[in-house]
This record gives sequence, C-alpha cells and structure tokens, in this order.
Amino acid sequence: MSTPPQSDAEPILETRGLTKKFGEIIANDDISIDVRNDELRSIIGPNGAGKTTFFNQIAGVLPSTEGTVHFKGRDVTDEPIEERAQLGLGRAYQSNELFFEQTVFENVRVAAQTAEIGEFSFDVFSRARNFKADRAEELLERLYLSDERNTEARNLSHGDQRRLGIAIALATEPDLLLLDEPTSGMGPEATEETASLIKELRDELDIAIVLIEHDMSVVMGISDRITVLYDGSHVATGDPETIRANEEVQEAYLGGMKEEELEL
Amino acid sequence: MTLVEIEDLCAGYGTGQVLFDVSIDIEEGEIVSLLGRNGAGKSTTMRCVAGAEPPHVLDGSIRVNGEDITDTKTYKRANKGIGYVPEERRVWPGLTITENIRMAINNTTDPLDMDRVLSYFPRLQDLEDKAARNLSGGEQQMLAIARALASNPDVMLMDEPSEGLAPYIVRDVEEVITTLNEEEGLTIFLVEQNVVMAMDVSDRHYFIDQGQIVDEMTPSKLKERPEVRQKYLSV
Amino acid sequence: MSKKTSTRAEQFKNLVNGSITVPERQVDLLVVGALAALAIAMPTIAGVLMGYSGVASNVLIWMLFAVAFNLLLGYTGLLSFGHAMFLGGAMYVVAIVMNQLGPVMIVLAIPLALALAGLVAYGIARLIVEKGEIYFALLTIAFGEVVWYIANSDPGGLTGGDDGIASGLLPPLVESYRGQLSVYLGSFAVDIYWPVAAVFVVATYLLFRIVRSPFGRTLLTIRENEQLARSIGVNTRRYKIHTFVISAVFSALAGVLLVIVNQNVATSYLFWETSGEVVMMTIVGGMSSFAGPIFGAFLWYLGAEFLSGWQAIGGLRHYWQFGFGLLFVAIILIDPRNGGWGALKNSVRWAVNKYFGGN
Amino acid sequence: MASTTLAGKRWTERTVATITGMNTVWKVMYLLLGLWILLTAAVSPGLFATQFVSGLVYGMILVMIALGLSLILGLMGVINFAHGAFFMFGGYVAFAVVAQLGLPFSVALIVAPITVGLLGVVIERFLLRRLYGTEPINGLLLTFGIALMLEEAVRYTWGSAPLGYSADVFENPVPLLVTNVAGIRIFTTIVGILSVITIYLLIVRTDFGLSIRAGVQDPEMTELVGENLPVKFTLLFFIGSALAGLAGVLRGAETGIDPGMGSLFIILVFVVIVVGGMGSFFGSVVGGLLIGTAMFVAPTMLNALATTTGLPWLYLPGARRVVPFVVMIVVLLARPRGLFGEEGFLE
Amino acid sequence: SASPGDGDGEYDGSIHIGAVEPFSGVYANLGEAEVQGAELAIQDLEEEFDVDIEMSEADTEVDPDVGVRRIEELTTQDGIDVAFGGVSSSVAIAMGQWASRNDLAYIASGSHSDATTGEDCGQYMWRTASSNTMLARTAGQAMAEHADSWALIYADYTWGQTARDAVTAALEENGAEVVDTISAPLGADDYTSALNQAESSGAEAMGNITAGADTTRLCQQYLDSGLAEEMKTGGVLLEDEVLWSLGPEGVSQMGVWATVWGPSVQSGQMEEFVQRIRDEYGTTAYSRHYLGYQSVDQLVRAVVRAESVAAEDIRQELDGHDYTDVGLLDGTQQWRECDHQNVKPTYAVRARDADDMVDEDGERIWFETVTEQQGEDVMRSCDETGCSSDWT
Ligand SMILES: Nc1ncnc2c1ncn2[C@@H]1O[C@H](COP(=O)(O)OP(=O)(O)OP(=O)(O)O)[C@@H](O)[C@H]1O
Ligand SMILES: Nc1ncnc2c1ncn2[C@@H]1O[C@H](COP(=O)(O)OP(=O)(O)OP(=O)(O)O)[C@@H](O)[C@H]1O
Ligand SMILES: [Mg+2]
Ligand SMILES: [Mg+2]
Repeated sequence: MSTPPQSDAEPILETRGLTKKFGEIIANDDISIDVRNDELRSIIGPNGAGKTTFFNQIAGVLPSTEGTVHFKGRDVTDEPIEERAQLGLGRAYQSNELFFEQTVFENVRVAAQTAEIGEFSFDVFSRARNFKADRAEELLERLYLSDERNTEARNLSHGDQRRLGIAIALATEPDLLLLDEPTSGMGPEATEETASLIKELRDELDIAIVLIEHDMSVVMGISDRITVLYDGSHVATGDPETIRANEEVQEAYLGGMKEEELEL
Repeated sequence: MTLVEIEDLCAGYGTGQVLFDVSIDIEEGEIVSLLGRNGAGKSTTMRCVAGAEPPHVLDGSIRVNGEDITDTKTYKRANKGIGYVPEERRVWPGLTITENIRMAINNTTDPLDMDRVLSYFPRLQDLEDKAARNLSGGEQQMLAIARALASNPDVMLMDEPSEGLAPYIVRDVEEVITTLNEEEGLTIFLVEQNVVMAMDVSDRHYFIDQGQIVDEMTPSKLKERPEVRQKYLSV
Repeated sequence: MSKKTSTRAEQFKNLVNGSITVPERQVDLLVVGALAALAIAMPTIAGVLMGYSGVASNVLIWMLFAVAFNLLLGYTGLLSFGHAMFLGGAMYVVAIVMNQLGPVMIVLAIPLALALAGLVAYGIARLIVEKGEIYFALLTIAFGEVVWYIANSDPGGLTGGDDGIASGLLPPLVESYRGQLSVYLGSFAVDIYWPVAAVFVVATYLLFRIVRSPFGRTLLTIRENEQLARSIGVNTRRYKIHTFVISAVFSALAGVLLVIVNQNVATSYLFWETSGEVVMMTIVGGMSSFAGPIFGAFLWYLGAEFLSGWQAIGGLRHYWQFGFGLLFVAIILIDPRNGGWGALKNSVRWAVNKYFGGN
Repeated sequence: MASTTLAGKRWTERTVATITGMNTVWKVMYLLLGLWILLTAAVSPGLFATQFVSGLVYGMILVMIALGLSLILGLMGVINFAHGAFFMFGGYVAFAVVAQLGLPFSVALIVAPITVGLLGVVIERFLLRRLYGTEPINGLLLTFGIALMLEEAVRYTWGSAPLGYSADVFENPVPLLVTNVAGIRIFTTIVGILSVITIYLLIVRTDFGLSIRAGVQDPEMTELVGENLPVKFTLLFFIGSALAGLAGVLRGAETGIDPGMGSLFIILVFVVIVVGGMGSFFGSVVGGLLIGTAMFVAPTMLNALATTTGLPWLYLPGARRVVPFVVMIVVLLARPRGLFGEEGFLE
Repeated sequence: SASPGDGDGEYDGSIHIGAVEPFSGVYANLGEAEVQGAELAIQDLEEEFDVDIEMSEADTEVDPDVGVRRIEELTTQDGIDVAFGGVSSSVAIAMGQWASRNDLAYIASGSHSDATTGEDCGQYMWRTASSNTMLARTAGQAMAEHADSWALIYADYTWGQTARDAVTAALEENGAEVVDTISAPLGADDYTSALNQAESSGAEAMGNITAGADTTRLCQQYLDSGLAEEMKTGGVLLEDEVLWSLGPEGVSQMGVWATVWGPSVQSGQMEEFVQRIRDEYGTTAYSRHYLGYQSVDQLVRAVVRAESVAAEDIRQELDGHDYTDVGLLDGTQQWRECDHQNVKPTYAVRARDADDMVDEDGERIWFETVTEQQGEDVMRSCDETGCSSDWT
C-alpha cells in the first residue's frame, strides 16, 4: 500500500453497460462508471434505486444480465466472488454479515489469513491461532475494537458490528473497498466518527473506496465524487457541489429535503 | 369524540418499568405525534395500544372507541379499529404484496377492498406479485402502511414511518399520511424521530421523556419554542 | 479491580472460565495428554460404567469416527447422512482383500481402503457439495444406499451379500483366546486394545491439528457465513470438497480399526441407520466443539452397554434407545450446537464459580 | 418461502421452459429414456401395462404419505422426520381398534387419524413450537429423536413381530384396466386422491396456508393483524399428522404393520418430496407418482433391455430398491431444486 | 461356575450358558421364543442330571457388530462356558466365527443360511436348525406335487438366492417346471411388482422364498391382489408365527411349506412340549421354541459327557455323535462331523381348511404334516458344503 496518490491514474474499476434484471424487473440498466484508484466515491439514490444490486454485481454476488466489470484492468465479469476478493476487492455488507460465533479478533484474523494464503490452501498442519495476528490487532486498534477483542461478534452492539464489518473487509487488503451504508444504525456522533475514519483510511492506505449512503451530511462531507442512481439508471456523477446543484438530482432525490435536514 | 384514550398507563419489560402514568387523548380525525429521544418509551406506548407483547401493562387503561381494550387479546384488537405500522416495517418477506395485504383483509370484519388500498400506492400496484423481501426499503414501508390501511382502521398507529428512507420517499409517505387523513378522515397516531416531518403533518405533539409525558403543544407553538426541541429531543 | 497476586484457586477459576489462554504449544501437549489419558483410562471406565471393559476399543473407534464426521457437520456445516459408506466401505475393502488374498495382505488393504474412501468421497463431493443443506443430506443418503446395494448384491461373491464376511479376518501376529485379542511381536504380547488406542490418539490429534490449522479455521467461516467467506476470498467449494475427503479418509480409518478388532463386516455397517447413529452421537455430544463428538460417542455406548444391560429395569432395558431419543430431543431443545459437552462445561464452570466465589 | 410455493401456478410454463432450456446432453438422454420405455412396451406389453398401473397405484400411496409431510414442510418449514413414525403409529392404533378391541375397520379409519393427529398436536405445542425461527435442521433432528422414541414405545407396547388386521370389505380384489388390484389399494388410491383434492382446496386455495406462512415468517406481526395463530399452527400440524395416521391405517390393512415400517418409508417419502421439489405441493404429487411408476417399471425395463441385447447381467435383480435414489440423483443433478422446487426454499 | 474370563475348561457341576439372541429389532420375538424353549430345557436338564445351570442373556439386536461384542462380553465378563442363539445369519456367522477363534462352543440355533455350515462354518460352531438346502429340498418335493409349474419370488440376499437355486433344482428334479424367478428386495414393503410378474409368467403357482416379516407381507399381498384365485402358492420356510396375522381364512390358502418343526408335528414327546409352552408362556409352540430347547439340551449333554466346558472337549463329544432326543422328537439324530450340521428330519406341511384348524386358547394348529424328510436325504453332502472342516 505504498503507491503515491495519482489522481489521473488508470481507473481501478470500470463498469460498462452493467445491467441486472430480476425477471421482468430491471434493477439496473446500462450503468457505466469509472472509479480512480485513490478515489472516495459515494453512490446515492432512493431506496430501490439499485445501489446494493450494483455492488452485488461488482463483487460477483449476483451475475449480471449484461455488461462487463473490469477490475484493475482485468475483465472479472465471469469471475466468482472469491476470485475478485483475492484480486483486491473488499466488501462490507448493508446488513451485518459477520462470523457471529467467532470472536472479534478471529473474525479479522481469518480474513487477514485468507489474504495471505489465497483462495485455497491445503495447509492443514501449521498453527492458525497466531497466523496474521499482528495485522488483525492493528486493524482492531484502528477501528476502536481492541477492547472487544475477545467478544463474540454476535454480542457486539449494532454500531460495533458495522465497524467490524469494515475491519474484515480491510483485513483482506483490498485495493478497492465497497461499503454499503456504513453509518446506518449509528447515532449522530458515531456517524461523524465513521465518516472521518473512512476518509482517513483512504488517505492512509491509499485505496479506492466506494460507499452507498443515505446520510447526506456524510456524503457531501467526504466524497470526492458522487454518483446518483435512480430507478436503476445512472443519473449523474460529479463532485458534491455539482451534484447539489444538479436539477435532475434535486428533483429525483434531494427534492423532498428540508434545509434543516441537509445540515443535520 | 375522543377516539383513543390512554389513561395513566404504566408498562414495562420483565421487572423494569418503562412507562409511568402516560395519558394521551386523540380526537377523531386528528393526527397526533409522540416525540422523544431514543429509548424514551415511544414504541413501548404504541405497542401497548396495538397489543404487542412484550411490554406488559402494569396499570392504567387504554380505550378505543369508548371500549376498554387493555386486556383484550392481541389478535382481537385488529377488529377493534386499530391499524398498526410497526417499527422496521415488518412485512412478511416471503409473501407477495397482495398476499401481505390480503392477510389484513382476511382477518378483519370490515376491510377495504384490495383495489382501493392499492390505488393509494401506484408503485405497489406495479409490483403486486413480488415477494416483499425483494422490495426496496421504501416499497416495504408503503406496503406496511397499505397493510394497516386495508383493515380499515379507525386509528392508525405509525411507528417511525420515515426511518431509513431516502429523503424523497419520506416526502411520499408524508403525502400519503395527509391524504388519508384529509380524504378518509383517518385518525393517526404517529411516532417520529424526524421532527421536521412530524411538524409538517401533525395537529398536535406529545413529548415523552423517560417514560413520562412531559409536554403537549401544537406545531405552530413548537416552532416558536425551539428550546423545547433542545430539551426533549436533542441527543 | 485492583491487581493482586492471584491465588491458585483463582487461577484455576480463570482457566475454567476461559479468561486465561494457554500458549499454542501447550495446547497441543494438553490435547495429546488428554487423548492419551482417555485412551489409558477407557478400559477402566468401560469396565466400571459400562460393565464391560472389552468394549473400550469400539468406543475409541466410534469416537474417532464421530470426530471425523464432525469435521463436516460442526466445522463446515455439511450434514452427511451417508457417512456409514466410508466406515463400512473401508471395512469391506479390508475384509475382501484379506479374505481373497490372505490375512497378510492387510498391509496392502489398509492403504487401499483409505485411498478408495478418499477417491469415492472426492467424486461424490464434486457432484453434490454445493447443494443446499437438506438436498445434500438426502443425496448422501442416496449414495450410501447405492453402496449398500452393491455390497448386498454380492458382486462376484466378494462381499458375501447379506451374510457379510466373518472368516479369514484375523490379521497376522494377532491371536485370540476367549475374548482376549493379543498382538504377538516375537514373544512379547500386547492386548490389541493398545495399538488401537495408539492409532486413535494419533489420528484424533491429527484431526485436532487440522481443526486448528489455517485450513480448519477457514472451514469455520464457511459454516458460519458462506457468502461472507467467499467475499473475503475463500474458495468455499474447494474447501468443502477437501474436507469431505479428509472426513471420509478418517472415517475409513475408523472402519479399518473396526474390522481389525471385530473381524467381521456385514451390510448393517452400511445402513443409513449407522450414519444416523454417528449424527446422533455428534449432536448429543455437541457439534460446536472438538470434544463434543467424543463425549457423544461415549454417551451412546454408555446407553448401549449400561442401559441395555441394566437388569434392574427389567425388560425395559431392551428399549434403551428410547432413553437416548429422549436425551437427543432434550439436547435439541436446550442447546443443539453445544450439546452435552457444552452442558457439562457450563455446569463445571458454574460449580467452580460457586465454589471459589462468583464474579 | 416464495409466494407460489404451494400453488402449482405456471408450472406448465415452467415445464415448457425447462424442456426448451435444456442442453443437448439432457435432451439426448431423455430421448434415449423415451426409446427405452417404448422398447419395453414393445417387448412385454402386457406386463409393462400391468406394472405401470400398479406403479401409479403405489405412487398414489407414496403421495398419500408424502402429503402430510409436504404440507408441514411447505407451510411451516418443518422437516418432520417423525412423519414416518406417525404413519407407523397410525397402523398400530388401527390394529388396537380392529384386532384388539374388535371394532370395525371404519372405526379405525376415524379413530387412528385423530389419535395420531392429537399426538402431533402435543409434539407441536410442547416441543416444535420452541424451534420456530431457528435453523430448519433443528426441527429435522428433533423429530428424528421423536421418531426413535415413538418406535421404541411401539415396540414396547406391541412387540416387534409383524401384525395385521382385517380391512373388512376392502379385502376383495378389484379389476382395474389390465390387472387386478387389491381392493384396499383401490380404496387407498381413492382416499389419496380425495386427500390431495381436499388439501388443495382447503389449504392451498384458501388463505389458511397464507396465514400459516405469514405466521412462520413473523408470528407477532401475524397476530397483530388479527390472526389467532397458535390455533392455526396446531390445526395444521393436526391435519398433517392425521394424514400420516390415515395413510398408516390404510397401509397397515394392506401389508400388515411392524415397528420398522416408519423408517422404511420416511426415507422413500423424503426422496419423493425432494424429487418433486421441496415445499411444492404439486411437486410431491408428481414426485410420488413418478417414483412409484419408476419403481415398478424399471425392473421390467431392465429385463427388456437384457433380453433384447442378450446381455443378461443388465437385468439387475433387486434394482428396484435403489431406483428411487437413482432417480433422485439424476433429477437433482439436472434440476438442483427438484422438479417444482422454489429457489431459496430452506437453503 | 467359572469366574469371569477364566475359560479354563474346568467343569465343576455347574454350567453357565450364554443366550445371545435378538431381543430388540425385527427378530426380537424369535429370540424370545428360543429363550423360552431353552428355559424348559434347563428345567429338564437340572432334573435329569446333577447340574446347576445358569443362563445369561444378551441382546445382539440385528447387528453382527453388536452380536460379537455381546458374545465377547458374556465370555470375558460373565464367564459363560458355552453359548447358543442367533437368528439372522450375518449375526450368527459373525458370532460363530468369533466363538471358533476364541475357543467357545456355540450353537447357532436359528440361522438357516447354508453358509453357517458351509463356507462360513467354524470349528466350534454347530447348527441345530435345518439348513437352507434341507428346507428347500423338502419344500421342492412337496411343491412339485402341489403344482406343475412355478414362478419363484425370492428375497434378494444371500439366503434368498441360495434358497432359490436349491428350490429350483429340487422342483426340476421332481418333475416340475420353474417358469420364472423374480427378485424382491429384502425387507420390501411392496410385492405387487413381483406378483404382477409372477402372474404374467403363466405359472400354475407362486413360490414364496422369503423369511420373517417379508413372508407375512408377500402372503398378505398375494391374498389381497386376488391372485390366490388364479395361482396356488407355497413356500420354503414356515415359522408359524409369521403367518398368524393372516388369520385362519388367509392361511388356509397358503399351500405347502417346509418347516424345521411345527406344532402340527406332535410325534414323540412333542405334544407334551406344546402343552408346556402353552402353560408357561400362553402361546403356541413353533420352530423357535423347539430350536432353543434342543440347542441347550445338546450343549449341556455334551458338557456333562465331556466333563469339561472346553470347546475342544465339547467338539470331541459332539462331532459325529448320534443321539435320541429326550423330551422331543422320536428317532435318531446326529451331529455331522464334517460341517457341524445337525442331521434331523425336516417337514413339509400343508395349510388345512379353515374348518379343520385348531384355533382356540392360544393354540394355533393351522397346518398338517405331509412329509417328513430324513436329514441324510435332503442334506448337502460333505463335499458340497464347501466347509473346510479340518478341525484339528
Ligand atoms: N433478489 C431480488 N429479486 C428480485 N428483485 C430484487 C432482488 N433484489 C433486489 N431487487 C429489486 O431490485 C431493486 C433494487 O434493489 P436494491 O437492493 O439494489 O436497492 P438499493 O438501492 O440498495 O435500496 P436501499 O437504499 O433501500 O438499500 C428493487 O426494486 C428491488 O425490489
Ligand atoms: N424488549 C425489550 N426488553 C427490555 N427492555 C426493552 C425492550 N424494548 C425496549 N426496551 C427498553 O424500553 C425503553 C423504551 O424503549 P422504546 O422502544 O419504547 O423506545 P423508543 O422511544 O421507541 O426509542 P427509539 O426512538 O430508539 O425507537 C428503552 O430503555 C429500552 O431499552
Ligand atoms: Mg441497499
Ligand atoms: Mg422506537
């Protein structure tokens, strides 16, 4: 993780004409975006706009009906999830997806281990307990989870669980991190903390981050660029100011918003 | 006429008491909202009226349409004129939209018919046969409201209908609420964290803090007194 | 809490409560020690609790089988209802080779049995490992039935059909008199129990190491959340296939031991009821821990030997499985994951905390 | 659970889609299978027809047993391993009524299903109810234990020896198309068909099933819209168990009873349900008939192949026993969720 | 008696017998019946000799693994001197092999499989029951007289397959034709398919080569399908109890069968035996009671003669021993040395008309004897058995 920031570099992620149909329903239609390799990108849009579906297509959880996904210049459209993960695509889920019966430490350690040993390793006799332990400890520290090190994940509070999800994703040493509503379910203070954490992570680790978010204060505060999806279609992409000013976006998404809320 | 009368309600979970002598009156045709911090007891109040357990009522009484329903069995309350839109929507994920609504229609004596219910939510009409789990958050919220509406209630209890919704959908929900109130004369009892929205739609606010009703006022009055918000609502 | 030098009692309490973690190498020593102690004590335990020490070797073998099985159920989350095909299949391979080519050929039979089990498991796993839980369970039953069918139809007169194979299975160097099965090495004789116990300790320890290895830890992620496991880059399919093979090979090892000790094999070893038994042992003992299945196999034999021989309950003793069914139901209602072993651990913990003062 | 779980809605469409969507390997295989069937019909037409009809009748018995299991599985998501034991218990209650108390068979037809139904109710109320909402495997294992207990209890009460009782008027054989069929079989078939229709009308076509499904997904919410849920769960379990009991009475009258008959059938019936597609009401009906006919026709087909090719070893005696499993393996490899299975159901 | 695990072969006037029988599982009732017979034998023997006989029971279930464990347990733990029991042949053979390896005299009282005294014979294992071949040959002759052409439905496992071959040979030898042989799985629940095939074969009669509960089901379905009106029937192994559930009417259509012994065979002192079983246990005596009695009787007598419980001493006494039953059948029987098979009569019986049956007070005499075959006439020759009988 030591490449210097290079703003106009090759995009790390390119989607071309990405489309997803669930039977009759078109969840995403012809979405083409590029994400630069040090960018912090937000995706916003009303509920049901297809944001999570879009993530699922990028990560390989859902096969795309049409279109291609290129990651680090490589066509990964038909690669399975684990292949993409090994390539450096990290993902934290919208609903808390964790290894609930393992300790917080083990959750992160095993993710770090996978990054090290690859998608499959028949290493049956070395000892796992301290394997990549340092890396795990480091991440726990970073995400304020060290105190909960030995707690089983299911016993964490909701906000801590969300942070653990991010820690797991980070442990896989991603070059691109997808975060689905990282602040939902967090109180205002925690939301603020998380937002600045995300920004710091990007700066420190020098990775690209794409996040889905409904909380406009977060979105407007930390994003380099914002992409707006509406009803499965790409409406606009641009920096926060442009998006705020975009009339179509106003109409489609922000329109119902009171000034007070935008400031909250 | 007073449609809902909550009188000196005390309720709690397990051994701990959460509500202390809560009294709320709601007139027919009114939209009344209950505001308060996280954990103040808003949902608890509402669950007591709807008949969900836990909590259990320790003392006091709840009357709807003049009838005391404090001890009425849960499954019998829907027929006493109560519609309930719970926190987190709680649609049945495996049932389709129509099946979700039909569940409410089947179990009430004087329901609205399906077409009429759906006519309020054109978006749902298009998705009729889709399983609720495959709906987006906003669609699920509409479905939860449609379901409560289908039983043709006298009073609709709505617990944070705007939570987790995109700003634009919040506006839609707001619209539905006012339409129902204006066109159908539906009485609405609303719990909201989103004060802006609550102020837009309500006729009256109750404030609850640590399980006690601490104030009651109209939206216009509330606008004049920002310190009330500070006192009871800020984190 | 102020820091003060902890008493031995407190140290013990902390150990029991799991707030002290033992260094990795010591864990290994501990486990080998515990397994060896179990193996050494088993004849006595069996003699006292089950009224018959001769059953000890069977108990150990089933413990090994259950642990191997639990690698799938407890660690990977795959319920195989056809595992008898590996246990029984290996028994048949050994028996057929010895029966046809002479007892000396056991040296060839054992590796052959293990290899065949692995091969068959690999083939089956490739076909079905990605089917949903219930489908997987039923498909394993189906393959088990097919194996049973083959053995029962006595192809080429090899399996003896329903009669099974019971003669010509006394391995070289082993002699048997009035129930004493001894291995002779020159003039030095040792009860066959001890070699079996040695294999048990080694094999179970190997399984333990597998469970604690990066491979084994990865299996847990699959059991807990397959989608997330894939998202962190785990090729779940390959892990599942390999685990199925490992589990099959160790089950086959149990089968090899069983045929050496009992010197007979019959189709009943291939019934799905036999597969069902190992499922029950594992659940009753608790699938979430390594020791659970060991405990479960022990309880099963306790039921089979103690209850079924307990004259005090008269004719009822022939229905001891009723009692086991009841225990099984109770475990499912109380704690299907941690089972009897979990309950035991909790009660020890509770007792220790009570005795040394709770915190 | 998806919406069309129980209704066979659009299944014709799906069949057509399946056939057109099949790849060539499968198409060729189905073609060969068809030719083989034709060959058999040509070689021994009489026997083939007889076996086919008997197979359908036998399939109907499987359907009859599978029905209750499928109902409880499809609506409540409970994999009731004890269904086989309920079935067996039904036979024993009938034995007690007919052979021990000397009452007519018709009394057994009413008393046994009710008794077994009540047993089901007790199990549902006191045991299974605690498991709703947990992993489905827990229900499977719990009922596995119950099956064991029930079997032991029956052995204790009635012994292990096979027993039998008279089915009164239904004992006489009835000519059916090309063959004679035991009267009790015809009666079972009729009862089976009636049960399928009744269940379909009562549960699939009414909103009874809807309430149950809603109740499984979110019991509290279901009560909140005004549903008296526990009563419905119990009722459903009663119906499902009573159906098993009824099947047991009929089966026992036909072939006699023994404590092992439950475990003999439960696996077979699971195969039927899986082949049909778990959770699909129509799937179990089709699966039962398919497995039934396959079990009867397959030996004849093997025989035909052996005689025409002159390769006697092709006639695998006793292959009938593995036929269901082979059918299951083939079906599942081609269609991972069985013939009419729903995506995501219990996965 | 001997103390646990000593097995030193010393005999001190007390004998400890192990009854290793299925007390649970599908054969439980058969195991129970053998033990009932054995108990009578013990009463008689204790009266006749000055011996003290103790019997320990152990449940083999239907599982060779369990069987071996139990016989081992009885030997090492309870210190039994000799053993008998076993119904299913896989269990009996496994136990017999174990006994032979471990110097324990054991009589497989109730396993019919040829293998027991054939390729799986054992040095210290004897068999009281008639072998499969003995039954098949007896049945074959009677069946050939009963009908001219047969379709045989056989249970598809070792016993059924060997019985099928033996019956086929016997039928053909006696001038009848075997039109078709039809397999049905062991433990089949449904015989319609097989019956269809039998019917379509055009044979005059359907031969029933199944055992236990399978026999019950096949007979029941034969009756239910109305085939009884078109085809006669008969079978190779009758253990009366399995047909009791058909009732007198049903059984009256069951044709001819071979049996080890049945309540209709009341020669010698058997009438008294039947009466005693009825008095003691309230049930009709059938072959299993007889086998249990005879097995214990012979074991104990051999011990008394040898004045030793050592397996080898017992073998010396039993092998080639001619004897006349005391308390049972008339005539001379023998323990054949080459394969340890008991040389004894085997019977063919025919179902009586329902009106002629004795059916009262728990006494069910529903068959009548048609032939009594002498052992030597129907046994396999020593060469045929394939028993490698170089015992010393
Ligand atoms: N598995 C599925 N099957 C069918 N339709 C689906 C499925 N998953 C999502 N959809 C549909 O696709 C559309 C997009 O869903 P998606 O979850 O991507 O929305 P989203 O933008 O993430 O919304 P939210 O902000 O509420 O999370 C919705 O209309 C939804 O109903
Ligand atoms: N099931 C429960 N068991 C025990 N305590 C509960 C339970 N549900 C709520 N409580 C407690 O009751 C109090 C009131 O909770 P309630 O859900 O009514 O709050 P609320 O005002 O709706 O808050 P929010 O805005 O977060 O929804 C809280 O202190 C909460 O911790
Ligand atoms: Mg989303
Ligand atoms: Mg709330």
